[in-house]
Amino acid sequence: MTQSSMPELARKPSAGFDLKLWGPFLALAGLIVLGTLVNPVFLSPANLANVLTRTAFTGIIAVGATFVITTGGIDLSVGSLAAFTAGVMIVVMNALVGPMGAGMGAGWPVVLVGMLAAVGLGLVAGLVNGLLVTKGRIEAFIVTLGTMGIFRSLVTYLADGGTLSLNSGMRAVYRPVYYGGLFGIPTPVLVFAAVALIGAVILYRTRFGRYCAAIGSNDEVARYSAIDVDRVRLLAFVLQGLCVAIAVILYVPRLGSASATTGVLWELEAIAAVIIGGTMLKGGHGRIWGTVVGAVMLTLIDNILNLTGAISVYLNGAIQGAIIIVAVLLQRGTASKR
Amino acid sequence: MTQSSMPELARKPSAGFDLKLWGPFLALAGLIVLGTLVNPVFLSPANLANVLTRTAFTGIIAVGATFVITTGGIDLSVGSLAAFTAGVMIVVMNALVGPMGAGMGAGWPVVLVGMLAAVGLGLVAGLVNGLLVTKGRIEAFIVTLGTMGIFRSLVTYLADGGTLSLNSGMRAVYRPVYYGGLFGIPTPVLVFAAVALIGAVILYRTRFGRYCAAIGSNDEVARYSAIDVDRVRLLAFVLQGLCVAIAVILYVPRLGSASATTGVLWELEAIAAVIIGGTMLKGGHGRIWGTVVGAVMLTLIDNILNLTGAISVYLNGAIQGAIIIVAVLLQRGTASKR
Amino acid sequence: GWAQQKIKMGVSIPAATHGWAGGLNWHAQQAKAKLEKQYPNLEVVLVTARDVGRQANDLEDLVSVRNIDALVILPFESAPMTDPVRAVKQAGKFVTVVDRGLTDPSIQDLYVAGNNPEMGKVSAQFMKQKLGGKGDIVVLRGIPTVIDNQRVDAFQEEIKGTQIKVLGMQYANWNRDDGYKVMQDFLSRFPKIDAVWAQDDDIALGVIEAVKQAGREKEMFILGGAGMKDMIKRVMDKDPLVPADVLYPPAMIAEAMEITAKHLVEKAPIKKEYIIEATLVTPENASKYYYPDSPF
Amino acid sequence: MSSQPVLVADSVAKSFGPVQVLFGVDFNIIPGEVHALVGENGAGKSTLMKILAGYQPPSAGSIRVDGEPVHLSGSGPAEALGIVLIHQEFNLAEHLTVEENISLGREIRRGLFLDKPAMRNRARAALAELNCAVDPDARIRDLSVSERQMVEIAKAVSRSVRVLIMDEPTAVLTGAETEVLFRLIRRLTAQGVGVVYISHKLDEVKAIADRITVLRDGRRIGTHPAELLGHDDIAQLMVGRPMSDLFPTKQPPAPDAPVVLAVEGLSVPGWVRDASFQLRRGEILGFAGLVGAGRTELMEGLMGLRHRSAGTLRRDGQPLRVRTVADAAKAGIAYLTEDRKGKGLLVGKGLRPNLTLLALDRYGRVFIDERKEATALDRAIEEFDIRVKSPDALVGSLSGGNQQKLLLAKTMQVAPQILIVDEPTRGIDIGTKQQIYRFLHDLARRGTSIIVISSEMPEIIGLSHRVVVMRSGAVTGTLSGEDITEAEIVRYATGLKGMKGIPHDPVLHA
Ligand SMILES: Nc1ncnc2c1ncn2[C@@H]1O[C@H](COP(=O)(O)OP(=O)(O)OP(=O)(O)O)[C@@H](O)[C@H]1O
Ligand SMILES: Nc1ncnc2c1ncn2[C@@H]1O[C@H](COP(=O)(O)OP(=O)(O)OP(=O)(O)O)[C@@H](O)[C@H]1O
Ligand SMILES: [Mg+2]
Ligand SMILES: [Mg+2]
Repeated sequence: MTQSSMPELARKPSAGFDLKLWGPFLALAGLIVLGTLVNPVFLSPANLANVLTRTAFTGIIAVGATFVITTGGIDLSVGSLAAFTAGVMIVVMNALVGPMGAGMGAGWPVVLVGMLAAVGLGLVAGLVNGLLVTKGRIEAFIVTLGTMGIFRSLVTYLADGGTLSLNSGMRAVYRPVYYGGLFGIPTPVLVFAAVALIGAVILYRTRFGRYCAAIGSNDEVARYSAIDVDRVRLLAFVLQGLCVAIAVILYVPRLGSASATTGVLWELEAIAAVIIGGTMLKGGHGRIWGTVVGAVMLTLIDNILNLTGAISVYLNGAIQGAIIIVAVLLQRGTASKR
Repeated sequence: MTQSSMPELARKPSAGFDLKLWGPFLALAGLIVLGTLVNPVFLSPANLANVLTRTAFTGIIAVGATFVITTGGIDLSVGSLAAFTAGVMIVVMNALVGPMGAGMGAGWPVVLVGMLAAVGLGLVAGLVNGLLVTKGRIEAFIVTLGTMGIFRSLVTYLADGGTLSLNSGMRAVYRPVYYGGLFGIPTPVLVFAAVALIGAVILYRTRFGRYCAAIGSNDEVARYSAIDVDRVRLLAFVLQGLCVAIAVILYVPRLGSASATTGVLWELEAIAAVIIGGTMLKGGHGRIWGTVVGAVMLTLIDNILNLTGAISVYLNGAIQGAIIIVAVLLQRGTASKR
Repeated sequence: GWAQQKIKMGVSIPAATHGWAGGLNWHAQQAKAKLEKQYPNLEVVLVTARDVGRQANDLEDLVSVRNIDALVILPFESAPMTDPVRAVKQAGKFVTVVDRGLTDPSIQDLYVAGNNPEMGKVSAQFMKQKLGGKGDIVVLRGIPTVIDNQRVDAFQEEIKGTQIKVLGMQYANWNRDDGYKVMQDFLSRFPKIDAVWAQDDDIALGVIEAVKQAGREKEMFILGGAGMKDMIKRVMDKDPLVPADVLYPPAMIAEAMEITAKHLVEKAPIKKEYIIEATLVTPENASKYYYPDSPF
Repeated sequence: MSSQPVLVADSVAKSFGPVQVLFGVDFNIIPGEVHALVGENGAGKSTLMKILAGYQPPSAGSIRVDGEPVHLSGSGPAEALGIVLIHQEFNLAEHLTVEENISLGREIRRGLFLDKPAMRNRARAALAELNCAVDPDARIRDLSVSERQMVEIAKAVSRSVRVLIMDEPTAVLTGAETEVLFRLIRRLTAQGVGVVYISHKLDEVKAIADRITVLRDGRRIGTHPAELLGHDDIAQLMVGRPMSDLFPTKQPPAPDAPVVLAVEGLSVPGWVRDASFQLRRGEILGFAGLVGAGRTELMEGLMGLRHRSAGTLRRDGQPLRVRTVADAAKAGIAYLTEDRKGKGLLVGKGLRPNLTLLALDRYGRVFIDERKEATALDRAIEEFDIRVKSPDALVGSLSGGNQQKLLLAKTMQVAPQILIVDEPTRGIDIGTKQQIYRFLHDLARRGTSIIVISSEMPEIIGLSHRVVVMRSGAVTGTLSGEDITEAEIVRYATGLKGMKGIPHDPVLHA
């Protein structure tokens, strides 16, 4: 049989405009139009800066969640972990402020130690979650449901049921990390962008990122391809812990406090951002930029509702829910019609 | 989420003692021993009756969730739906109490109408969730995240931000549904047992149950096997709605009210019960009796914590979390060591 | 043995899921320690619940397995907890209800409470006075519950007929972060705000940060509520942003526990009701309400 | 071919729980040779190969590489030694792209980061070697089984390999692709690579093998130079009895037999354009074509499994609406998929639920009659000769051929009047194949109409009363009687005959 007779089979996945790929971005654009219609203030730089800054916390956490979910896992403990980490960070800084002093000179080292403590705790917590999932062979859902309760409890205990507040001298030093910025862009937004960028590079351009998707798609195949499945899974949880720590480092200077209410339901928000962004809940396919858009969308919906007085406050949740569904319906709908 | 797609062994359910199968029951036995050690009163019939009665609400919901999860879906809206259904039920009954009267004679018809309203609403809500998932082609996670907000909002709106309370005359009529019983067994326990039994029969002995498992394990295979995948998925959500309605019918006579805080986090509890019971979050394999045990375990942990005064109240959550992990770790651990 | 003769007092309160409830938990634990030391034959059983259903469960457990003699309860919500508390009463226990009255007051032996409508009213009165009866304000509410409604309704009732206009009202869930976010958006939405009624000190702290960030401290003042130490301190220090606070002290649980314990152990006679007034805290009286050691 | 064996299995045994499937098997591979391994379904071929490639540890016995005993604790170490296995069952991550799968575990990096262009080039080169025009950026789940098989082969040969083990690589490939593969194998052996070749297509074995080892019931029956064994000898060694003719004598239906199914102008966007054919009562209609001709897609479109853009169906002359498989089933049409793992069987479930899944309504209206199911399973095991150690086994633990038999049994549960089988004997041993051919033959004689899609030319030729040939999504010709010859089919399939100037891209208008 002659070779020339082989039909041209090559199908290009990139043929034309991929609505499945661009769906989240279109939905975001739709929301922005809606916001502008509701209240022109929406487009003011101050409001946009507010929105993006707020998104930073859950957004950064959601970047981590993208990895965990891509491997086919789930992490319910991130909100509690954020609260616990914030609590520990404050306790550490308050404890150091005595010996090291809170003056402008000595302040930064204390903040740095606090940050290190946060990062350390985040990594350890991720490691614990990851080890229980991989070595303990327990479903990620159950492990992190358990640690969710544990971390939440620990911060309540640490705060004696109340609120842990950062020493006011320290706050003055630390404040710029949240309220400052570069070229008019708030620091949290910059950090969020950096985390997302690094996340995207890791997910799309490194072996680890590929392995995450491979494991989520079919862990047996991954194992057969000589991938250390447990290690990759573990690392995804550790990365998630690191992201939580980074989010907390930005969060603490905002209000300078942590309590049992800190970070409640952040896990749901982070997971929602990831899924809205087009990552599959069952794993196998992760999309960092989608996650970023998903996180921004969720904040935008809140913001838009706050900018209008037209609706009974009781119905805010309903509008939120409806917008989420419609936004995703539109992007899926258009995508499937191709 | 660590199960592999390629089974290692031809598992004979009858060959010896299957720890994977019996794990949840062993963990339950362990908890009972722990409870007895902590406080011998634990084993008193009154306490056991209390525990089982309490389990009924989330237990019944979890039976429904077993179906949804078995098909590979998830339903986050059950807690809010329970609140909304309770609200509507109360509003309906209160509205009827005028024309129909609340006397002992006229009371029961009103209660019946209320129950019908609850069941109707549950079915419709399940239908909406199901249609959005199947026809809308949106991930169940997002659909039910949206409807979760919507139902919660609607009950808040209905209650005007406060609490909806059942007319006291009606309460007197309705009370026995929760507080009464047969042969000393509380009604909710009987209903729970019946729901679980029917659920088990449906899941294990009917075509629908088979189809649920088939779809969850590979929906393509199901489609190629002439199964109407969308219809089965839809029905699973409707069944879930029905279970929520039944739970609400038992719940309303207990506290006689509904508010924005009713049923908060029940979804998490129900899903946790299902997963602890050995159903796979990815779908394909459901276990009703496991779910029942999981639900009982979760209530038991609360109960045991109430039996001892040894621990700081702040740490309750931590103990809970740790017990959940350890219980599952033990059952999985022993199972994998075979 | 003597352990059997111990008097058991059950205390059921909501878990520390927001600032005020955290204060409540702290005061309850302090009181427990203090009372158990003071009365060696008293055992205080403290349970916390994160929703109504669980609180009802707790009551069952307190009666059936902990075998308490008296119950001090701060109901999660009034209406749903009425029947479960009635069941405790019917089991022959002494019942003290704190803060949130049951729908059937005849159940309780003792009622210790703050006054929610009063709190809204006092807040409104202060607003009227401080604004001179005229101005634009925004309101940040708690979570949708009866208490929240009582406060807000009384507030609105009180400002009726004045020229005070409520520009916007949103739930901030008794939470600092939400207070911050909602206020940020209010600030974007309204170019001129004369005052903020935050209703709760946790929310108020978030509001303060948002106002500061927008650089609009000069434009408005903020009225919180509850009596959190940070806020009392600000009032004491004459912070122009926080001219006053309205008291709604979580310490009421301790008071209720003390009265109940005293009655149980010493058979001391009691009044049937102790209402803690919603006192307006101003720089003049602030030092009286400042507890630097409390976590709240 | 004088050199020392690179890879040696020394009395290897393997048990799964209480079930022993290999009994002290010796096996070795010499550099530059093609060593064929044949045996009945469930003989233990795949298991032995998995042990050689490190996927499973042996229960007893040892593996030696270059004379040194090794303990392969996974496929990683085996690959490091140059031992690569192409799985019988697909071993690709569905959500990943072709390139990602080919590179999986062996990514090329520049510094810390992936060198995607390099990997894409490598993938493209590997595919080009196989004459396979799949886009490296296509996702696996969008590919047909034959394309997946090519990717699987490309994945294996793109590694640095000393021993290449191929477990039924051609089960879903047509003659053309098989030719390409054989050229590749010859090139590799010329470079000194040792190849183990497992196949149930004995012609192929004869054509490519230097030595042949026969396995029966987990025991090695013998190893012989290929030139000493004839086709029939191999078959006899395998099944342990002499083989008669593979195909029963054709008994075509009468020329005026009623047309039970008429397909008119059926199009499946992107795959099939304007296909028409007719099927008579009691007829076996073969469908031939190259990989990618669109035969599978045509049938899936017919069954309501794919979106159709045009086309009408007539059943016994009456217009028929088929929008779902259930509609087709109601009209007495059943389809056996070529993708048994992805679309055919639930590998994580037992035999019983799999067998009855398609026809569950026949096992009770509301409640399932499990006894009836069990009886049906017993019958199916008997009728289709499914070799299973325990009826409670999970389908995933069956050998490939036995899974295929189960799939066939499952499809037959609905007792269809029109049976469409897509690669029906994929992975089935010669003995059973004969049984299946006889089965299909008898079915047709009793009035069932059968469509057979097959990549095995002898199968098409030996079974079909008429043959429809497709190319690039279009029907190019229909052959019957004496015209059914390999040469003629190939002419139509490659476009030398049939349609003038076949456009290369005729069906992509959606
Ligand atoms: N993981 C497993 N668990 C239990 N039994 C298994 C497992 N894998 C294989 N077997 C059994 O081992 C035997 C040999 O299977 P194997 O796959 O090696 O056969 P094969 O020769 O490759 O057959 P085929 O030609 O059908 O592919 C079969 O009876 C099979 O059921
Ligand atoms: N005109 C065309 N242009 C591009 N691709 C085509 C065209 N026609 C067919 N194809 C290819 O046809 C293939 C059809 O799938 P498939 O290989 O299953 O066909 P088939 O006839 O069933 O072959 P087999 O069963 O042997 O694999 C797809 O890979 C598709 O890319
Ligand atoms: Mg095999
Ligand atoms: Mg095909």
